Amino acid sequence: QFLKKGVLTPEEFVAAGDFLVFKCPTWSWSAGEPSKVRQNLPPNKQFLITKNVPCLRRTRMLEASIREELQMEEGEDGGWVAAQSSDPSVIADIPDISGVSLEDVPSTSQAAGGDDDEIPDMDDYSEDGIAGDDPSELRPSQGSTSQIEEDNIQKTRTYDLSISYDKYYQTPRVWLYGYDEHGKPLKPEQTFEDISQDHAHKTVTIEAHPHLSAQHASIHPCRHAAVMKKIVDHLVESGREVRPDQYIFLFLKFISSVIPTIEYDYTMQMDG
Amino acid sequence: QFLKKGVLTPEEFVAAGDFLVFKCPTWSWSAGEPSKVRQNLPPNKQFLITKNVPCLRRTRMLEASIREELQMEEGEDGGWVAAQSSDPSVIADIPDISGVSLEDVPSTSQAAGGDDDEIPDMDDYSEDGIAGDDPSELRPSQGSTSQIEEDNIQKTRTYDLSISYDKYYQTPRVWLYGYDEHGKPLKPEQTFEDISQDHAHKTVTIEAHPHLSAQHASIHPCRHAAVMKKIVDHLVESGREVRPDQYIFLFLKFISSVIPTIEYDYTMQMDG
Amino acid sequence: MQFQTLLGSPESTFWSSLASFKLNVQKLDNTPIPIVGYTPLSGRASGAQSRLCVAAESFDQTPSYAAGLIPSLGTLHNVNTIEDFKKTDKQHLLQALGEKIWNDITSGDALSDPRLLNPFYLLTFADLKKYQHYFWFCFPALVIESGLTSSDASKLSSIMNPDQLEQIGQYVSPDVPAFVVSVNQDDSLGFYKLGDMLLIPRDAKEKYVFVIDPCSLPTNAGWLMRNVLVALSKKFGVTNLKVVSYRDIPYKAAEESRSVVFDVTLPNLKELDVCPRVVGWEKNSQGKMAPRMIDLGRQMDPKRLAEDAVDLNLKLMRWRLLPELQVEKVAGTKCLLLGSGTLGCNVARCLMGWGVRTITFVDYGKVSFSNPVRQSLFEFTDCCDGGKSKAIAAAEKLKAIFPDMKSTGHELCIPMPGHPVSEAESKKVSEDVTRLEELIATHDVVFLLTDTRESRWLPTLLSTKHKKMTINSALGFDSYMVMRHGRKSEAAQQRLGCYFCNDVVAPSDSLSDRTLDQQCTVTRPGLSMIASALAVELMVALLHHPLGADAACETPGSNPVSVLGLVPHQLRGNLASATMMPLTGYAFDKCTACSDVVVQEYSQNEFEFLRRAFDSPTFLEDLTGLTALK
Amino acid sequence: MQFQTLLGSPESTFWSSLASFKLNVQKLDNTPIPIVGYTPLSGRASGAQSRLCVAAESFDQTPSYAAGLIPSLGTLHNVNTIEDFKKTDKQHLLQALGEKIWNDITSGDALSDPRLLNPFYLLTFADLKKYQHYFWFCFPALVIESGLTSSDASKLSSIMNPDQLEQIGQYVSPDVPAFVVSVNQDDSLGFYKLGDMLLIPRDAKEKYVFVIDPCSLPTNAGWLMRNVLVALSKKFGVTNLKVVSYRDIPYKAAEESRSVVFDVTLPNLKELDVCPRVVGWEKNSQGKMAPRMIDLGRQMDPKRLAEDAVDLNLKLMRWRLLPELQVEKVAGTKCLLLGSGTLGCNVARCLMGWGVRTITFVDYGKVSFSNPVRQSLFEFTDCCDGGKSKAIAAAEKLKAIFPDMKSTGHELCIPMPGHPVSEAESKKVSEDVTRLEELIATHDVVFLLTDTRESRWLPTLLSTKHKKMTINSALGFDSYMVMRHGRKSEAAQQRLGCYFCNDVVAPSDSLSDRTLDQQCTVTRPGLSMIASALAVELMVALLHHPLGADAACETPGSNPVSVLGLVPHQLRGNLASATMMPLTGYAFDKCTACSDVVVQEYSQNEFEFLRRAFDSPTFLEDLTGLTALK
Ligand SMILES: [Zn+2]
Ligand SMILES: [Zn+2]
Repeated sequence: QFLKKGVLTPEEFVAAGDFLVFKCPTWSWSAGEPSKVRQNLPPNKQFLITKNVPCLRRTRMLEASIREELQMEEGEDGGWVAAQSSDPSVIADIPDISGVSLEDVPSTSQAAGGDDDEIPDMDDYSEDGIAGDDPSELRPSQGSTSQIEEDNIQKTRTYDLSISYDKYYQTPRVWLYGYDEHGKPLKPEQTFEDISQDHAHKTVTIEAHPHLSAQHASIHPCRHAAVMKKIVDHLVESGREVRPDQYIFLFLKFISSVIPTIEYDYTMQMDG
Repeated sequence: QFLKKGVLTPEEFVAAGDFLVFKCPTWSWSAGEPSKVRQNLPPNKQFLITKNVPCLRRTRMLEASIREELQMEEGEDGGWVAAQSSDPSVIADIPDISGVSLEDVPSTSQAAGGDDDEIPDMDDYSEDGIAGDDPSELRPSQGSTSQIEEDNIQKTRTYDLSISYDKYYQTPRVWLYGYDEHGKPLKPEQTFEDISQDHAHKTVTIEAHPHLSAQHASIHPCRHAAVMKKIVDHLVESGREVRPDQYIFLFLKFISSVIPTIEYDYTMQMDG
Repeated sequence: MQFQTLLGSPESTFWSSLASFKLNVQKLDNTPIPIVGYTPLSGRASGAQSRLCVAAESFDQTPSYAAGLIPSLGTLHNVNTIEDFKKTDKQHLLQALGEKIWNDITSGDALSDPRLLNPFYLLTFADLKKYQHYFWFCFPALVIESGLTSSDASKLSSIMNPDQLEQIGQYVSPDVPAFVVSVNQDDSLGFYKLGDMLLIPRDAKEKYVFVIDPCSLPTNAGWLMRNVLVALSKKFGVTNLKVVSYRDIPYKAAEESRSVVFDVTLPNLKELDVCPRVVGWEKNSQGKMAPRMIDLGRQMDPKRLAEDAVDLNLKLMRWRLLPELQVEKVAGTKCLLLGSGTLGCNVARCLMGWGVRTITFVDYGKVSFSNPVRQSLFEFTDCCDGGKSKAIAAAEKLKAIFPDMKSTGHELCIPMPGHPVSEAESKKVSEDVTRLEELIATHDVVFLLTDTRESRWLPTLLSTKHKKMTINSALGFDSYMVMRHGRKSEAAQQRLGCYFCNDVVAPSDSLSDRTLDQQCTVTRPGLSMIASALAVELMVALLHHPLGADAACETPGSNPVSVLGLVPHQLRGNLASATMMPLTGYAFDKCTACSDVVVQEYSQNEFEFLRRAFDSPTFLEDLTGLTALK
Repeated sequence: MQFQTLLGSPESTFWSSLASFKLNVQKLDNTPIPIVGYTPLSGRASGAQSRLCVAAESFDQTPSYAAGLIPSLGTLHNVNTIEDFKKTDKQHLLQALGEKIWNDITSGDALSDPRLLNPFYLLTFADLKKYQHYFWFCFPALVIESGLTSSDASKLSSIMNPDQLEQIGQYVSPDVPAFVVSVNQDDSLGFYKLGDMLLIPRDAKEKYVFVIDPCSLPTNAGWLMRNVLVALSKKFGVTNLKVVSYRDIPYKAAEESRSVVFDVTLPNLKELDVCPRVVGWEKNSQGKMAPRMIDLGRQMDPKRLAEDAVDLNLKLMRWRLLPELQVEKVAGTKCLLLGSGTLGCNVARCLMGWGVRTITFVDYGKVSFSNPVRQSLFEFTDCCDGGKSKAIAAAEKLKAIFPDMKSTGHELCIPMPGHPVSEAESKKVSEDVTRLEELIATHDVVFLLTDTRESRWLPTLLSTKHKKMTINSALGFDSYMVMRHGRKSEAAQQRLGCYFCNDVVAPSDSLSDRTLDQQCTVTRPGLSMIASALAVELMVALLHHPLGADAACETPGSNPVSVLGLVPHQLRGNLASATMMPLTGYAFDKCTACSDVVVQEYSQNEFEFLRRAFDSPTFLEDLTGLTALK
């Protein structure tokens, strides 16, 4: 299945997850909310998660060079997100995607912008009477050696990344939950800033996490299998052996083209 | 309006109603439920009502002879219930009614038939200890002089008839509520037995009474104006004078073709 | 002499007023209250039972009843429980009512106001939840044990001339139900109260006691006369009286009079010191001494009202427009909807519009926040807390729309070719297949409305096996398709194709035919309404075709057999080009879903066969011979 | 020497777990409870702020955090009201926390279990209705008032060789955040608990105090180190120490080490008998001593979630399929629906599917029992107790489907030609006209969906006057019509007709054109869905046409200008014949509804003009010259 179609059984998913956790202990298995347990996976291995993954820059600050990783995926049908139908009796299909410009990023709507307005003035709650000087305290804006690093601190977001198993598509599915430099959850528009503009809004949606009680951004798995198959074909053609338990590593490598600035851990030697 | 189109203003309705009540005191004005008062009519003259109108026979026992009253109404378009459209831009229309046979009367459905099943056995409540002989009591089944009269007693239903004003059609609208010989309300199917088979189900519906809190059978007013116009034209042609306050008398005469066995009071001399 | 009993007759408006009086005014208090009923004169309804009616107006102390309705003073005792109703001491009550009349006679009050001679008492219990109303009328009458006889009746019009009758008609007032009339020497009339009977001049030709009487029997008088006779005998010791049962509606005195005269002989009660025996509790229609009950559920229960209204609406369509319409057949058709998304919701709504009562949903999803704006059976609250099961929420909603619906939802995942089943899942999937097959077998029409192509494979196979009418509807971005599957039958004609008959690959190739996916496919919102409506209308037209699902394909221009018009095989439409086209396709003998070999294979090997199809993408192609064609 | 503060960082899962803990376990009890947070090592995120995070797992007493996340023992004090939050004595609390640490140091416990040196305290108040979470972290630290200095940092890898780093990586355990390492004569390493520091052989080359440190600054150590230094000075009187800020994720020791070493000088605290001054309440992002608040409404409030989901769904359509789609333009279109029957309900649902937010209903009727099965915005309960106003019930239902809708209902009777207005009604009718005109003027698109022909006359006139896009939909028994009215504009092209342009009689002739009447007309249930969908899709296509309502008529085969396809003038379809046909009709200069003379007459004489039209059936025909044509 894996080699032929780029899909994974639940058992293979667990094996590949175990391999990921073994090789990259920043990833761990999670049980998720008890009410949301899926029967086709072990109760304590419902999904994979890695927390506090730094994301230092926005994707629009990223040069095009990073995309060369994707090279292997560009086949005759124009990239992995393009849909195709070999089936003549299907009436309609997802047409090829025309290029969507950066301007197409949805404007932060009133709803989103209105957030801060509702926050009561926290000055009402400030208590200047507490404690006094602290000679040993380094305040956040101090201590950086350069402007660049300070910028990094200012813009460093962190993401919790998780990987669930999508029974329908028989592939892993990636979920993102981001925080800004103050630890405040990112708004969907902000999250989209960390997604490759080729993919933002086309394959990324905000949905309820299957195992947690919050809305996460998710890379829709509808083309995952096709892409994975191409990646595998590419590797096989170049003479390498590919095992199912490496699936998630390959998968994360591919996902890194969608979220190039989120620095999660997936490094391993392909022959490891 | 009356002579030209067969319709009536609310003011004319009140005048015609006053005339009816004056001439036929078995009719009276009613205020109806306070919550349902219509502003276009005086509060104490919301609708006309006559109670306990006897109905001795079912319409199917009635000879066709009674229909001669309707003679005047049969024009080139096949009777007053037949719809027509002189308007070419209206797409669809109510087609002419094909004859509907008696077999078409809806069967008493399970819902209706089930009624009596739910009634608890009233024997549980009987109290034979009360009172004794009554030498002066005539029981219902006694005392009739003939089988025919006994049949009549058995089959005599009574109806409460009321006439409301339909603002939309600008005509009176007739409502019926019937009781069987035991004073029990009639079921809709039973009521339909007292409606001319030419009209039952075609123009009679069961609806909420506009001024009372019960469902009544109602003769739908959608063709009333057209028929009234024909009646008026007929009278005028034969040289009689017609006044708006006679409207309801003429109307009740026409309604008697729909409910021929319900012996409500509408007699008056047309030149009265 | 015998007197016709009264039939206590509550109007239905009485019960609704009683309900609101109970809920808003009386509440738990159950003190008896005065009410005013009426007795209708029989008018032309000769031979009918006399009645005493209570109505909404009865709660008014001075109701204005129309001419011909004689008011009657009564007491309403509405009790709070059926037990109270039962344990009320009726005999004691009756005695008290009788003694009240007796006292009013002896005091003379009743002769001044004869209404006091004819009170009624009404004991009720209203079960407001079940709309059941228990009631028992009492019309107390003082018994004259013996010696009361009368002559045969003569017509009043044979005794009095039209002028006299006219005078009487003008005198009569509904508030004075009994009075005395003298015929003077000059044939003029004198009118007297009962109590003033002795004031009639000695030289009067005749005197008549008039009682306004609802009785219409030619040989008897009505109940109201009884206590009048007792009163006159007790008060004045009379033993012989001419009494008139006055039956004419006053303003109609000009009509032929229906009133009759009796020559009555009665015992002298003047010396009687104690109240006579009292009777008066009404017997029920079986002649038993028991209360009656009236069930107004159909009139007052909103659920019943809704049922009747919905039924009637459909019957109107038949009666007014299409006498051939088989309303009951459509209503009785059991529909299975595979998928409760935009199509499933709209198909269900359209089926309800046609009166279909049995609708079963199958879906595996939960209602998500983006669903309600497009899926017409869901609301915001269905999405909260993780979302309700779509199939179950949809079924519940149908009942909320129309309580009489027989709708159920099954949370069930339809297994698909190309989606291998692991050992662990095997049992569950096998059970799901069994449930699905049972559902298909027990319904009449199967609608394929899922969001993917391959999820339609198994239902197509199963409904082919069970020879069910199958309607299939699918959406693209701005185009739609509605089709009916051909049915295997003995009919000689060429069988129409199924959804998969045009395919040269098995539906297992899940990557290339994922275009109907719920999340990745977006369609113009209007499409689902159009495709759903056409699907249902096609079903209803087929039901009206003598061959049903076996009907041959009809195309525009041909003469429809069904009264509801053409039954094409497929309709394909496109919003952008404003077109809708019928298409016809015949069954393919290598079809991966409906061909004989597939159905036979399934019938023999059942789940084992399915599992191979789920697991292997080429198994079905090999089986049907598609592979060889490639 | 300065230490980087920690940023207290609750994950969003923390708040949802807190909510369920509060609702299901703690309820009104507000005793502080132990929780376990974690401090993530910075890894590659050099320069980022150090954090202390709390998550759903923090409620578990032995959470299994992944590598790189160092557990931290804390106390959660969730109070019941914002007042409790405010009035909590923070200074007193801080002092107590400090003394606890001090006591743990003097007792030696903290040197056996260095986790005791770095507790945290979290004060919270969760407003569960508003999804607002107030919180204030305290990271208590004992202050060394003066004398604490350090050298510049050196890289640990410049001091230790890879083998040694590897050994350290293997020793490090997240449960022991501080320990001591000796470098022996043979360069082998010795590992000691803090409390065993004195056991290090005298001859060791060097000893290092290791603190697992989330700080990634090259020049500073993190907060955790502070109390470690105080403890060692108090316990052992040390005044000079080599401390390692250990920053490497253990299994990644093979990577380039990020750990740094400081040479620290500190005062001897051995003789200090009282607890030093304590600091630790976190400052907010403005540097003020104040709590923070996080509003998770958008993440947790179902209404906000629904908004986002619905928005996204439409944007997906644009992003995936039609980049030219003007989602915001459609969403911002204000639609007025005249009629809330089957057409009105389905049109509203389809508009919602397109994201339209402002929908206004006008209807005069009440919901009756037969409505819900066909009118998709009503349910059984809407019919009870006499029935809700249709317009208002429909508007309410839209909000129940999607709370963000701006929907209103107006119970308003549209006056009609041929329905004379009496003096008594005149004021009311005039007001109704004014309201209707205001509604039309303040909306962008007017849908004519009433059940009669003549009720469309006044809206046609008014929307012609106000140059509104007007969509008209009407049903027969098995046929439907959808059209857009032509709009008066400067554009040179021939104007398209309105609903009345083909008529040669004014709509006043109420007897012959009553065919669309609600009660007397029955239609096949599917029709309304089809006509409603086509009406809305026509509107959306027109909105995407550069000329909008002025667009010329397009017929199949022509090249559509709108990205959503053709914008025909009329579509007429029939279910029985399975056909749908476009038609085109142009404006008639004697039209009784849209001709210039009618619009002008209305503009000048307003209600007086209307009243004449309502009263007299021929007035409009005379006015437009239709009479002369006859
Ligand atoms: Zn087939
Ligand atoms: Zn026009």
